Amino acid sequence: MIETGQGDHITTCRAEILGNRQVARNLFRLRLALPSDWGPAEPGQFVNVTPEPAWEENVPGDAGGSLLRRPFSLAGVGHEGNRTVIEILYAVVGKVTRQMQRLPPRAHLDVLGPAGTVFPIDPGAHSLLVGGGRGIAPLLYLAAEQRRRKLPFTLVYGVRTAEEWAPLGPLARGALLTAEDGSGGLRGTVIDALEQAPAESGAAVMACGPHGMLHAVAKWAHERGHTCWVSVEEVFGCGVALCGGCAIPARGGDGEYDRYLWACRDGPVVRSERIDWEAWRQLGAATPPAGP
Amino acid sequence: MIETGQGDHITTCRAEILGNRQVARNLFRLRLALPSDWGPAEPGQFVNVTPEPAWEENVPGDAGGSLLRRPFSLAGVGHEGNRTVIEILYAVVGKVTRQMQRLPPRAHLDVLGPAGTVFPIDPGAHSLLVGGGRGIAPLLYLAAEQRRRKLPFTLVYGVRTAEEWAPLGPLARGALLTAEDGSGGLRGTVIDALEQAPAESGAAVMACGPHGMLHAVAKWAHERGHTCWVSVEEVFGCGVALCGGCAIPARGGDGEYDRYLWACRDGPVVRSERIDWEAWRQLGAATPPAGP
Amino acid sequence: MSGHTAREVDLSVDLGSLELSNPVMSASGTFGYGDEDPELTQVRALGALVTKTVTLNPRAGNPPPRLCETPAGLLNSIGLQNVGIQTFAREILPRLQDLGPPVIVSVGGSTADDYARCAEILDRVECAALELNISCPNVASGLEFSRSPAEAAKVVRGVRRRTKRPIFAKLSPNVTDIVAVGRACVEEGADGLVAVNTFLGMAVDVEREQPVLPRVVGGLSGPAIRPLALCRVWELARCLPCPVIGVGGIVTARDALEFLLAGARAVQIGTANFREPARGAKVVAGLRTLLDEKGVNRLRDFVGRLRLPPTEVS
Amino acid sequence: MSGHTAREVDLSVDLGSLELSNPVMSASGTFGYGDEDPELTQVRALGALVTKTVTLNPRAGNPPPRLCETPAGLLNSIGLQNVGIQTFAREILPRLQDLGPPVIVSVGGSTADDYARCAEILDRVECAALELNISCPNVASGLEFSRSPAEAAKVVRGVRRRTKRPIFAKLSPNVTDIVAVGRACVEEGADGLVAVNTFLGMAVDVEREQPVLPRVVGGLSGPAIRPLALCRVWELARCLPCPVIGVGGIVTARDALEFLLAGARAVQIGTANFREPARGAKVVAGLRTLLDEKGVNRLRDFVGRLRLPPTEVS
Ligand SMILES: Cc1cc2nc3c(=O)[nH]c(=O)nc-3n(C[C@H](O)[C@H](O)[C@H](O)COP(=O)(O)OP(=O)(O)OC[C@H]3O[C@@H](n4cnc5c(N)ncnc54)[C@H](O)[C@@H]3O)c2cc1C
Ligand SMILES: Cc1cc2nc3c(=O)[nH]c(=O)nc-3n(C[C@H](O)[C@H](O)[C@H](O)COP(=O)(O)OP(=O)(O)OC[C@H]3O[C@@H](n4cnc5c(N)ncnc54)[C@H](O)[C@@H]3O)c2cc1C
Ligand SMILES: Cc1cc2nc3c(=O)[nH]c(=O)nc-3n(C[C@H](O)[C@H](O)[C@H](O)COP(=O)(O)O)c2cc1C
Ligand SMILES: Cc1cc2nc3c(=O)[nH]c(=O)nc-3n(C[C@H](O)[C@H](O)[C@H](O)COP(=O)(O)O)c2cc1C
Ligand code: FES
Ligand code: FES
Repeated sequence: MIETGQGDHITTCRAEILGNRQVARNLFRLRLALPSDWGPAEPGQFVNVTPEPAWEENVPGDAGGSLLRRPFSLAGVGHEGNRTVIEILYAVVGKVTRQMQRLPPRAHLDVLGPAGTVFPIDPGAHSLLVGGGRGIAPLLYLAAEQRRRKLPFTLVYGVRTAEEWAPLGPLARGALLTAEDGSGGLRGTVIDALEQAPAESGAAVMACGPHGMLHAVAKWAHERGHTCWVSVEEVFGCGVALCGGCAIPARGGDGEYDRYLWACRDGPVVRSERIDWEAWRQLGAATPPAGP
Repeated sequence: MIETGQGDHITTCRAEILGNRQVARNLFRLRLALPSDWGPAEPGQFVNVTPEPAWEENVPGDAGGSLLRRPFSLAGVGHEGNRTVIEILYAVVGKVTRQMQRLPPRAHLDVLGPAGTVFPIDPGAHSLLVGGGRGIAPLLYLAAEQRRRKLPFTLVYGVRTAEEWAPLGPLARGALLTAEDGSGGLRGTVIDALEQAPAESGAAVMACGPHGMLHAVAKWAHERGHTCWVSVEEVFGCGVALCGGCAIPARGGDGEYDRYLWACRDGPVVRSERIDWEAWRQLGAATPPAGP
Repeated sequence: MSGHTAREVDLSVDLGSLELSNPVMSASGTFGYGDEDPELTQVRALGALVTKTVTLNPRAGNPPPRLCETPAGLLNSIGLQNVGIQTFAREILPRLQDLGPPVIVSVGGSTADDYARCAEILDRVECAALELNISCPNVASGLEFSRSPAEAAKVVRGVRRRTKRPIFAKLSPNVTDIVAVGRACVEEGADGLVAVNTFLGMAVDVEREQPVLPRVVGGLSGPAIRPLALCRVWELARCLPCPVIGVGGIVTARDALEFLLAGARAVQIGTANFREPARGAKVVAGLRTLLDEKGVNRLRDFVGRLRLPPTEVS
Repeated sequence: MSGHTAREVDLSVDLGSLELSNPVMSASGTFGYGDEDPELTQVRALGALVTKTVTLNPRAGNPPPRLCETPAGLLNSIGLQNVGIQTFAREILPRLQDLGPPVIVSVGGSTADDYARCAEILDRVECAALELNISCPNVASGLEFSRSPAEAAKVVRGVRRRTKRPIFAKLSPNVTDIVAVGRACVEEGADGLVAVNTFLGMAVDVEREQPVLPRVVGGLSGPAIRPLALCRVWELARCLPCPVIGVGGIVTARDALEFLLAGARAVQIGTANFREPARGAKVVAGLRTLLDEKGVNRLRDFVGRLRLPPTEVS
């Protein structure tokens, strides 16, 4: 299996908004144009963005509306003409996502990235890609990539209620959809869906979603001896290993210094065994409430 | 002569932008629609505005880009359909005016007002209305009002260079225009123009502009025994006498407490004799540099 | 958000013997004397009105410019411009009584005796309580009282002797140990503490190469200082038994809840009034809604109910 | 703004015996150890590099969440997560030497002896200077050293005995009298002072009714604190003869000029790096332009040239 690695060409640049549309209940798709030599990016990586105008010299004391950038997983990367086009899927949960929602096409967004670790791709395995809520974002990119490379996978996508499903396009085929309230697809959680996954699948499980779901998926995989990789979230300061703000309780390190992973550098994609799920839960893992 | 008084129905409300266009070098005209029962407003009064979204409950920690409102003289007030339409002329000098410049029609601006004292109107006098740079704003309103009421006046308008002249429309007739660099009109300052004002004029002088100009006009009027009213500027906190931030060194008060006027409550229009011009100059009167 | 209006929530709180119908007050110096345009400020909705600081003799205040906006903050150097206690007590205070809310008079001074004499004068007229501004950074010796427990104690002691009214001491955050100063005030009979006054700050006009404020330093207020003020309030509420009134950067009802959870019995709205003169009234309305959504019927049950982490990991 | 590039301005400054090609440094803890993605951070453009604080033994740091954005500010509770001085000196420090700028190692500790032992270890390896972090609010006893002149003196004294390298003491703003603490450091041989570390602050999660940070309080940084930091720097520069390095909320070259005018000999960029990792480099470029516009040829002539008002009116 290919190990996770770090993309090594991170830049900050001004992206032009190509589209910004609602695709499901409280879920928006943002398409951004970047220079053609941006990246390369891989599934699992994220961008760290700010809608604020650049801090110009000479602007007296202007701190802008939000101080920090906000991280979003890449939900897709492609090329159009001589530009790189990236996609993110975002839920409106607070200050910056509220600002993002109001950005019209042609407006700009400052993008730092691509950053973080990637989902490993094991050409030999039928992988299970599991997304919960807005956690579907990086898995859409991964699934598209696997599809392009004709590698077998099953996409599992759980939401609370059917209105929250983002459209999956060609990826819908063979996908296992669940809604907790039974308003569509399977009634239940992604764990219920996993039970129905093809028998040959599962050697590798890739998941992204709320803390509780990730923990459950990790347990499910562990009990079956599958390798599980999860994409985790914490509050980010910088996204590029400058601040030490994105700590996640870790297991299996060798010594005091290793009690925490840095989600932006050691992640966002990490092996589920590396995480001390219980400690993290007690601290009240930062995953924001999925609703607005 | 009618004494200056305070408008007594100040409200805060959300105004819709009808137009926002450049009218001269670094001078913009903003037209705003307000409810029909807004005001009543009179020449000399100002509005205190903010382009920030309303502070909503539940917005975590959102302080917005600018904390305080910014004051602007009314440059005109009228009615269109069932709305009151007000006009302001603004120069881009800093953070908020830069934001204002970017506001498209249909966007909103929060308006507090009308506030402050008014230019007195003496039906018996041929008044001199003297505007320097962006200080022309309140005098446009005053001149239009005098014109409507068929009261005699002469408008004097000085700038540094001809490109800075705001168009005067019907008020241009009989106006005395000066440009310091001789690029149009009279070469020189408003004082040079005042020397050429009609002989019968001057019983009342109304002025607005940079500190140095106001002081010179006040002296000119004083030497001739004319009454002089000036519209003054200081940094405002609230605009409605809550903060005490807008102090201007005063003369002729009776006691310690009266050493300062409050520009938002005792002004912006005050009799020139009330001001301790020299003390104010030494402090570096706040009038911002006219350029950007 | 629940659709129905939430009138039932009991917002009343007590500050020792002083009962308030709700916990939201104006902050001294940010609301005029209290009677500027009552319709615009909706002063009637407030739990209490705190006047601008009044001193024994009239004061002219500081030269302009007195204000400078900073990121999410405001630097001020007003310098306690006021008409003096005599004129205030005779001409202004009576008017304030008609506005509705109980009136808390903020008192300042240059010596402990100044405070005591003001208290004496106020004891002969109508008012709900005294707030002792021992923490103004904008007058000579203004801060000194609140920067040492002994000096603070002296002021409170003098005032306590002259009045039976509730006394609240307003503390400076510009100290190493605010709890020590607060404790000294309480031991001398202060009925409660107000935290905080402004933070010492400064701005430079880079073009003119001179300080923006003629007195060089001023006091910082506004949302920028909210996390700092909240921290001081929490420390005081945790360590001392008396009511604490929280102030510093509060704009919304949510902000107010942060302070109330941390143990503040009431809050004050300052700089936010400058953008929205009726901010206080909006915070009162917002508190009703938010507490109702939380299923809280009585604010009293809510104050200080912050849950601390099981173990403070170092 | 002048059109031509302004390469001629001499930005060099000296901090005692340490000469810098320009006055802009990274602030400790906001730039990793200094070698994270040198291309992204443009570390080479900096006048000096300050490492994150290193302690005698490795430290895990504090539990998450460690950050909370506030109005124009950032509350942090990192807790000095670091690999420990041994690993640092052996594995990381050598790498840093290749980056270009002189390397200033920030040292932390729980006892005065911790600092001294770190200094001893660093004296045997290559580095330009030591910055003593005696002001971290996020570790047990972190603040204590900088909250009393005597404690601060003890740390500096111990370190002074073990190293000939320049020592800069980084001060806490959470004190009544920062000049007293600074003076104590200078008297024990500190070559300069860094002001300021973060301000004690707090945030409450209103939904969960618990503090946002597990350790309850954290340190506030960012533009929100700029006026406060500037004020402390001015006080120190005015009262003490040694170089002062200004830090707190600096984002633009204009902000840096405020500190330099107020007497700072150099500045550090902290939180601003999080939005723009190359902020420091941009400040360096901006300083060139702004000083050129002012007709300043040598930054040295500019430092501290703030004109004070003729009479400080009270
Ligand atoms: C690596 C990574 C990838 C992510 N990918 C996506 C994505 O593809 N789509 C998506 O909608 N969201 C994603 N998120 C979460 C997203 O970053 C937050 O929703 C966003 O930062 C909220 O910003 P805000 O200003 O709107 O909310 P705020 O006003 O900042 O906060 C609102 C709530 O969100 C919490 N929060 C704030 N920042 C973060 C953060 N960085 N991580 C977790 N919680 C946070 C706060 O504690 C608060 O409860 C990702 C987060 C990380 C770390
Ligand atoms: C009663 C009154 C009427 C005014 N009418 C007009 C008008 O009709 N047209 C117009 O263009 N301008 C007018 N002004 C000035 C206008 O308020 C300022 O230009 C504006 O506040 C600048 O805001 P900013 O955020 O763009 O600049 P900032 O970034 O806040 O500051 C830029 C510069 O302007 C100075 N400044 C800031 N606020 C004020 C203030 N309130 N008064 C004076 N100087 C200030 C600052 O010290 C700084 O030098 C008026 C001011 C007052 C007090
Ligand atoms: C313009 C201004 C004037 C003030 N005047 C006083 C005063 O007279 N007396 C006083 O005790 N506090 C005064 N303060 C401090 C406020 O009452 C309050 O403690 C501080 O501003 C913090 O609250 P805020 O952030 O909500 O403004 C003043 C504050 C401002 C901004
Ligand atoms: C996330 C973070 C981590 C920090 N870590 C350290 C540290 O390890 N040692 C230290 O002396 N200061 C540390 N600081 C303080 C900064 O060096 C600086 O003094 C402070 O942030 C103010 O500057 P700023 O407003 O530019 O960020 C840290 C600050 C932040 C925001
Ligand atoms: S977000 Fe700054 S180190 Fe990870
Ligand atoms: S601007 Fe607040 S009193 Fe005049």
